[in-house]
Amino acid sequence: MAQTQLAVLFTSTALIIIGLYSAIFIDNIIKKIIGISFIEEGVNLFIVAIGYKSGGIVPILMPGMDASWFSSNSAYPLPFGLVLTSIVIGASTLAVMLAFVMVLYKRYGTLSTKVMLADTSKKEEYDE
Amino acid sequence: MLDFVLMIIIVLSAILALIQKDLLKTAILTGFSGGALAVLFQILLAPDVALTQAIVGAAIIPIFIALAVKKTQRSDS
Amino acid sequence: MNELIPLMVIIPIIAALLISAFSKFNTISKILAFVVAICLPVIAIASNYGLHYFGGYEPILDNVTGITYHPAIVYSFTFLQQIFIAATGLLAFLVIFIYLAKYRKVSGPYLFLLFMGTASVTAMLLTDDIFHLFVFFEILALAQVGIVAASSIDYSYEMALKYMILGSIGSPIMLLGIGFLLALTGSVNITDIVYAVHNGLVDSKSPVFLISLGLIFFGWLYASGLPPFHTIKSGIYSKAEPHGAALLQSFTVISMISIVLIMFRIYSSLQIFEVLIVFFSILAMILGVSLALTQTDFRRMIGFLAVGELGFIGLGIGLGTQFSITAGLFQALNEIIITALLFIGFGAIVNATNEVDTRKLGGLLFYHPKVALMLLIGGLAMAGVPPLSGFQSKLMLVQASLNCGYPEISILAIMVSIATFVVFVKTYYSIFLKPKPKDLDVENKQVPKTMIFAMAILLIIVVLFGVYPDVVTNGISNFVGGIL
Amino acid sequence: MKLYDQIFNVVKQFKKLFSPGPVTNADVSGSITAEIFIIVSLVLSTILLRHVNVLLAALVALIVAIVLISNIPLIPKFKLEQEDSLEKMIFYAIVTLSIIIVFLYWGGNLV
Repeated sequence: MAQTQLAVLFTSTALIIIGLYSAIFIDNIIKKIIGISFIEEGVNLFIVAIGYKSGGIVPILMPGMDASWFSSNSAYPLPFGLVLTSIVIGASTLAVMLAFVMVLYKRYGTLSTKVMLADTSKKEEYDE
Repeated sequence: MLDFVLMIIIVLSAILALIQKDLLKTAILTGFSGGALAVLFQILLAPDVALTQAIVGAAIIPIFIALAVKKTQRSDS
Repeated sequence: MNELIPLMVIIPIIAALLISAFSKFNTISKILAFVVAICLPVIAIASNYGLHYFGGYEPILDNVTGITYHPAIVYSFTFLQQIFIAATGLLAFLVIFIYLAKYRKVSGPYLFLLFMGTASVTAMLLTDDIFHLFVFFEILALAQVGIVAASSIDYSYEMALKYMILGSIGSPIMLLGIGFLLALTGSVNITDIVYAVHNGLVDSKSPVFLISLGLIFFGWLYASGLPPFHTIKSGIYSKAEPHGAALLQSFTVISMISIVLIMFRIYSSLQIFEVLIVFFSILAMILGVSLALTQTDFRRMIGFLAVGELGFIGLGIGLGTQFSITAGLFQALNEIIITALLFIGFGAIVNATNEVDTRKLGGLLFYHPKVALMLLIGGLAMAGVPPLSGFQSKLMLVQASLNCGYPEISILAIMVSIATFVVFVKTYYSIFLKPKPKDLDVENKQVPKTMIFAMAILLIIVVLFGVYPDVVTNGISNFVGGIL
Repeated sequence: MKLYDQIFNVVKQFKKLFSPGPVTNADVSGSITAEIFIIVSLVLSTILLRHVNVLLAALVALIVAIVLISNIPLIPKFKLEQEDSLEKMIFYAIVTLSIIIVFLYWGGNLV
């Protein structure tokens, strides 16, 4: 395995671990959401690293290239196609979560997760 | 060599984004991380992914976060 | 007639887009929604079995190695897909019908979410491509969040945000597992992956393969709401509108079985896979039912019961024989219908009284006898009383676990059934039979006729499956024989 | 006699469980059912370990039974841990994830 690919795998692991850490330990809801979006970025980086080929070329078949030379030298393009979709999904999920946060901020006046997303089952169950 | 620098930038700016007290700085540092990731994708032979990531990660997501911060509060307390 | 197979996904998506575009014109969107909703179960029943290759890319045979590759997304449509798509389509039709009749001015975005959710579960059932499944799984998560947030119940936004945050941990982890599989086999087509695994092209003892199982399994736990996600799953059921919750639980059940069947095809050579599934299923049954016993909000209670019943499905699949998997899938089909019946029935009570606390309710038998009778039959079916459909599937499960040499599991399953019955009787007593509290004003509100109609149709199916289980089980058994 | 007092205390503890609002007979009996159900079913599921080793199963079943019965108002504790706050949900989700990964990496080939 090439050195670059190994380093990329370490980077993606670091991003995933940062995300999981922030999911538990960070209290501010916006930071928590950003932290969780790092998990998604780490996974995307990992999947791109699968397709990478050390010393290869970009998987675009230019006119004049030999097809068999191309197929043995280009990077594997399938993971790249998957990551495109995944990036867009991650961005839209983040946008929806931030929209929820904006609405809930008006109700609570704070960004603390402990206050905003606490246990609500007791509060509503028996209101005299 | 550039790729290792980029990886360090990605991880460092992700960590720095999460320890800022000012949420606007968090938004900017997230954009840093996303932009560096886009360049890294280009180095990893995925130009199409790099284009999408450059738009989404370096522009759209920081703007969303900045908008959310503007509508709520700026300091982390 | 194989052109009908992609239409099962495309028609609801186009309908969703059109309705949300023309939501200004109330009558047009109502008519469109109604017509498309009727089409959903009809297409599934009318279509022939077969495969559909997207873009016309047929499988390629590699002449050197003799391996067949699938270059494009493949949809496969068999009896199992037909029966589940028809059940979801019917449920979606009933839910949309209730919604259209309840509100004079319909909301385009809400109908959009209902149709998108139905389209995504249909695609998840049909697809033979693991990344395609993941994409529709994410769309489904967004649709579920929208359905929860659209309800007017208190704290629904909080619950929706919690579900999204947990989902944005769960689904990337699942994607990471898919990435591991892709790294091992170089393909996202499940048939190709299964071929590679079963023919020794992939080392099934390597840690990468095992960890891909762990990661996808975690995503499955999130999708199906088994522990540790049982609290959030029951929470979103209780925060959605009752008819929305009826559809939400069917989404959960179908995403559960579609992912677990894929995992079963890939990982069935690993012993530990079955151990994991049985462990989490037993945990779900114990936690779901015992937490349902302590609830005072009856929507929450049905939510926990629905999670507990999911354990039976997992148990059937975890035991791993043809008979037990058939039993598990049959239980899944019954659960979709019975839980929907309970959600709609209790939703009628919420409609009539605006009260969800069992301590403040009582004596409603006199006011709503039809609802009470149908709910009683539904609850008995869920607890597994003959001759209703829940009895048949639970009996099959108990027999299957005895055949496999695990009498403990059958005793546990029977105990959980009894506890389910206790939960149901306790709630039924406190809503319908207990003397009416003085401060409860039954505003002489009628239960909507559409709700009664929906419950009656579901009830007919419950009784039908109870008396003639062979109609379904033979076909499912053939399907299971094919994947073993 | 000590066990009897303990069971009597259980009913008192249930009052806290339904703290705002009255406690009805149905709720208390439901909670006691849940209490018994949870003990019996957990002990029963430990018997599944006999497929690994019979002695281990007997030992674990005995230990689980003693631990569960001596901590008897289990349901209030259980319900406190399973509440709706996001922190507890995320905490349990990530603990489960790490347990699954560790278990599969080091124990996946042993079973």
